[in-house]
Amino acid sequence: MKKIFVSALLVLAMSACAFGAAFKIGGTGPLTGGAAIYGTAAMRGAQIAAEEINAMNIDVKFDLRYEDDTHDAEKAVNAYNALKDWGMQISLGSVTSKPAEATAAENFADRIFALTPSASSAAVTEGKDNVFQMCFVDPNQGTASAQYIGEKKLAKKVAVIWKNDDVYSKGVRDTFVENAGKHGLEIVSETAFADGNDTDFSVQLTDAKNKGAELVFLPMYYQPASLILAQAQAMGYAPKWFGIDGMDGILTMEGFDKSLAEGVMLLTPFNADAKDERTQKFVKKYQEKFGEIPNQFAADGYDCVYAYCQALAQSGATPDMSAEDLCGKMIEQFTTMTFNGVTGENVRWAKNGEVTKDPKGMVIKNGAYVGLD
Amino acid sequence: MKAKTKYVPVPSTTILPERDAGRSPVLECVKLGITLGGIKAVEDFNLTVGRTEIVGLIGPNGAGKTTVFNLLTKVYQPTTGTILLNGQDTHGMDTRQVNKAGIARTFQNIRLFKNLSVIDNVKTAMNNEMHYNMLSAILRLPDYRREEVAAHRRALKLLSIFDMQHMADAPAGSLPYGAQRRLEIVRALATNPSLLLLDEPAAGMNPSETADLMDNIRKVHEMFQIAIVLIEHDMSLVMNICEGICVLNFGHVIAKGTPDEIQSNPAVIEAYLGRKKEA
Amino acid sequence: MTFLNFFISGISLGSIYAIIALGYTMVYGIAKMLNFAHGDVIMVGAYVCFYAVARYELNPFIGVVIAMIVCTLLGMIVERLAYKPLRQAPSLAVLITAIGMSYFLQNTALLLWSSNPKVFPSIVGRGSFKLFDGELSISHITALTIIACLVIMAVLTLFISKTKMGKAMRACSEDKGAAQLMGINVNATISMTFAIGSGLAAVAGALLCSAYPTLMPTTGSLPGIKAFTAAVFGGIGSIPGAFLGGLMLGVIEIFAKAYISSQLSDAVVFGVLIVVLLVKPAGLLGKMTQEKV
Amino acid sequence: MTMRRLINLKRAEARKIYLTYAVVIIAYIVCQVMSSTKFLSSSMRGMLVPICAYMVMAVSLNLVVGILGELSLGHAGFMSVGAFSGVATAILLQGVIPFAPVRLAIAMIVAAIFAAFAGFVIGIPVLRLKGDYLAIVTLAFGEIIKSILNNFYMGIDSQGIQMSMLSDTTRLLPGGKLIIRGPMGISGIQKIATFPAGAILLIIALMIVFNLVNSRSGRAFMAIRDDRIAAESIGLDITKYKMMAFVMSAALAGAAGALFAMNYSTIVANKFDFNTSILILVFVVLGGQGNMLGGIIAAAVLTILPEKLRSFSEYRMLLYAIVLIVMMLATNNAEIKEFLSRLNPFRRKEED
Repeated sequence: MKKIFVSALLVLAMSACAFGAAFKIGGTGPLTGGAAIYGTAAMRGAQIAAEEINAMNIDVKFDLRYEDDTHDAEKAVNAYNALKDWGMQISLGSVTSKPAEATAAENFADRIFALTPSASSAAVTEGKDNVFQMCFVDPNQGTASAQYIGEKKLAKKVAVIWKNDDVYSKGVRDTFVENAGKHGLEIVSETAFADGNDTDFSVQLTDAKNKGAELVFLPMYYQPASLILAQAQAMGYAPKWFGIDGMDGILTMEGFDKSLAEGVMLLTPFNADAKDERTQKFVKKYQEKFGEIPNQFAADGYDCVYAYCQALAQSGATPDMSAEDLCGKMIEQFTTMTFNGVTGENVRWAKNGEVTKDPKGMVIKNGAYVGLD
Repeated sequence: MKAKTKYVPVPSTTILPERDAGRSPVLECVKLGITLGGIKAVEDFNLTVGRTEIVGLIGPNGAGKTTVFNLLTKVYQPTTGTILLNGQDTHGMDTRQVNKAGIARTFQNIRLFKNLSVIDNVKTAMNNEMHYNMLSAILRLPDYRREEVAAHRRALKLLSIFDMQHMADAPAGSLPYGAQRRLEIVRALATNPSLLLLDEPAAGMNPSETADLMDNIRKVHEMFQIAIVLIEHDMSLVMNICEGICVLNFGHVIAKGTPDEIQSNPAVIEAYLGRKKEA
Repeated sequence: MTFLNFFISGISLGSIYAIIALGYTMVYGIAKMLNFAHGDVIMVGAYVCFYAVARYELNPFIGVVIAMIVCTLLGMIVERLAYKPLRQAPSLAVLITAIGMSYFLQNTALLLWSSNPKVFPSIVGRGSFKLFDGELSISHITALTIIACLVIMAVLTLFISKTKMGKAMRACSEDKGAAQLMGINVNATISMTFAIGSGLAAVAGALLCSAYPTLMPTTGSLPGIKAFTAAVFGGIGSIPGAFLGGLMLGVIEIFAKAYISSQLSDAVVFGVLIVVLLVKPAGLLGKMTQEKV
Repeated sequence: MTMRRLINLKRAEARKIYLTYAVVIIAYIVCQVMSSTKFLSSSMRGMLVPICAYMVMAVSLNLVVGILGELSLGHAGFMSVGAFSGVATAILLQGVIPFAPVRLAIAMIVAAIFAAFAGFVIGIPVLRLKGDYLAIVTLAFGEIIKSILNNFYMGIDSQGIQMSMLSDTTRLLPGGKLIIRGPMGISGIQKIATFPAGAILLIIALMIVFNLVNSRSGRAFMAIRDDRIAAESIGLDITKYKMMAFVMSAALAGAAGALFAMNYSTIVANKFDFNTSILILVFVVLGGQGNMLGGIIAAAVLTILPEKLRSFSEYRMLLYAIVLIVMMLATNNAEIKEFLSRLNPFRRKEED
């Protein structure tokens, strides 16, 4: 037992200090439990970025550490404190929204700058000057989706299926429903599901079908979405489908019948099939290392570390600075700089920590994303 | 050795010991019956117990003796008949209410609160005579202290009847068998019953323990002046201690009377004693 | 017709609950323990079946058989290592150990198979029977699940009432001590029960994931709890009860979603469970045992 | 003489009670000193309040499981009711009572009252059932509470408190504030829970439970646990005492929930699910049913353990599961116990 412990510590220590002075950057995310897929992806994206940067011939080096928060606010604060004990100087916040809200409050109190890859609820950044997001904030996704569907005249009658015990789903759904009318959409059916009854969607789909919805809006992650698509096909219901960034990843599920997702539209900042060099390099590396195609969480994690790299280099920060000093420098940088990453070009941040980037409208054709427009 | 009790008829077709004749009986069962799983476990059971009478309930195994106790204490609700306890119909009462009305019992398979100490077993049975509330208990208010002290004293006094005060703090489950049986009787007495039901109090005891038990039952009877009904297979104990005996077989009363009458009753000898002698 | 379609969906969901509940109820009936790891054995069965079918391209039914073998062995190992040493311990200790085992299986699966959801290939394809000009459709998998459920129920009932081993199981469920005195090897009987229960779990896993085809390390835990509820609903320990309870739970859940509120459907399901238990304190088909005084 | 005996009630048991208080107080002092001298890591410091909350939960559930002898699988539901009502109270009082400790105390009391009420309402049907059926119904109620709170909205504006179910139809006036937001729970909570407050709550919980156990009510609880039929035969009102234990336990859980919730800036109903109920049950069973000190220690150990296992990164929760199973085997299997005691070179002579 002791031996294992010591060797585990050694491995950690080696990976940590191989490059001498490095910025200690830490994040929490669900690495075990039902939400492990999101945390693991973000962590891996960040790892690849850190490795790439450390291999580059620049002054900024990272010592990255991720801690498990099992998608729970309490454990996230524990994980955050463990990172603090380790000496974290800048933070990647938490991967999922509710834990991120809890750790963001700690970040604010401790003056440790945070840039969360994917915690998208508005409450994460609300009232905190040093917490920033890499992903769209939920309300914006709802608004953007309603606007997109309305402007492109994709449908008039819309159904919404959302996850009733999920902050992310609820946040997007609220603003979507609120703004739907403005863009000439009529919400004819609105149904929900929750953990524990997220297997059978016949009721939700029947409701949408009977009320004549031409388009079904799915503000949720791709795992339940894949079930919805399969069940709709089985009952012969074929409306237009519209998803948000959480839908990304559906094509990479092992064993997924891609024809089910044919014609699904989604607004997502990341597209693993994009032809630009940056994305292709990242996707290739990720696949080599982990044997999977990265999803949007991985891309967000990857971009976060690069954004830090840029900000730290521009501000001339050094690893011997205190977290508080770095925090000041980072606030200055992030509110002024422009960043180009795999999840978007010309990414900018507002003072309140929200990101501005262009969501890409995508449609799935022949098992691959194709840009809408 | 034993003073013979003289029985006298009272107006309601029953007989009672002479000393209880002027007072209403503590228990009157009229046509009591119960069907369990389609079988009439007890049928047409009539019994009257005088204020201070000691009655034996005997009969072969499976005759329905314990079922009668369960009916009296409302573990089972009778399907037919009435039970009058101190003249009050117990119809619709549950076990707890019957106990409040005056019946206390022991069990064939000892049912003590095994993890509680001996004295706590007794004090638990005094629950209904304590009145302090939860708040007094949590804040240890004066009424808590007063009542607890009183209960403690009385519990010790009751235990001393059976010479058990020295084991007050031992867990009840750790007591030897005989002591557990005695503790059950003490616990029953602590509820201030007017009728005490003892279900095979001497089961598993050796002759000298049985003799002690007999003395103790007499002592209790004299001290508390209550009625006792006991189920027992030990005939010497029954014949010695009981003033009236009721014999059950297959759920029916086959004989009632004084020990002498029962001993000479041909139906009883045939159904019970007789068979036992052959065996 | 919508009503009928909902009913069919309910039956479809319910039959999955039923098949999981059979495993719960059998182990409870004989070993008197709530095996909370049962849901996770289902998950393992589904993964084994997934790998056999999707990765190694075996015939789905061979995949199920392999999964059954693996799960049976797993069930016996788990029983031997974690539950058998606690035969004399208080039942709560065993319950907690079962929960520890559930965590263990989930986390092992996470390490072995990663958290990425896998899409399970249906063992009978995705078609459905169309009735009334396609107004009503019953998917093949629903039909198969119900048939499987009925067959398993019939086989189990026969096994328990006719075979020597089955009789030994019943004896153990009535009174372990007396069974031992009658020369029944109680330990072997209980191990056997776990083996059968776990073998059933593999079938349940394959059917669960064929009907609702995403597979993750946590796939088994929530349906497991629902199925446990179903087993209680029908009267825990009763094999027809598990079947009935499962079906009813599924139908109630779908109807609650459709006609009351999709947001509160779980509250409705559990509310109905409470009402049923108040009216029938031992479940629909359970027997109330009177304590001997 | 009798009085002294009473205070020193059953010497062995009294010793145990005083030992429990002593351990708690000493542990508190040590932690407080270490914390204020920065000797304690952030990680440990961050866990002090939740550990206190879990300890109170363990004590509270022990009253039902260990003392009353009924299995409850929905205890987190009461914690949840307490957390939401407590936090909402604290938010409502924000402007009225500026002194945080008083606000916290009031919030915890309100939380206890709400949870006790929930316990009472649930108790009416639940307590008519027995054994595993009672357990499953408590589980069901835990899930129902979660489901309801996930669909509950509450806000305040100049016209008072507004509530709605399913969707936010509170229609707050401008300047109003939505406090409970359905699945998004409560955000922006002021973190006013402190370690001393947690320690005080734990001591109060222990006093309540110990004093209750050593009273007529406590004896009745244990009598019901040991033999229900005998308890009825001596005139105990089973339902009344079960209800009493259940409500008291729910109230303590509610206070613990409020304490817990106010240590984080956000709280959601999903936190208090079946898994949390089970976790608390694990504390109780591992610590020994009816053994308050054991439950308290188990709560601390099992909360700290996963944090200490962080160095094993992805094997962390796997190890946690193994440790849990091994601990259960070690504390409950006679042979393993014997084996372990032989390994121990400092083995004392047979205990009692």
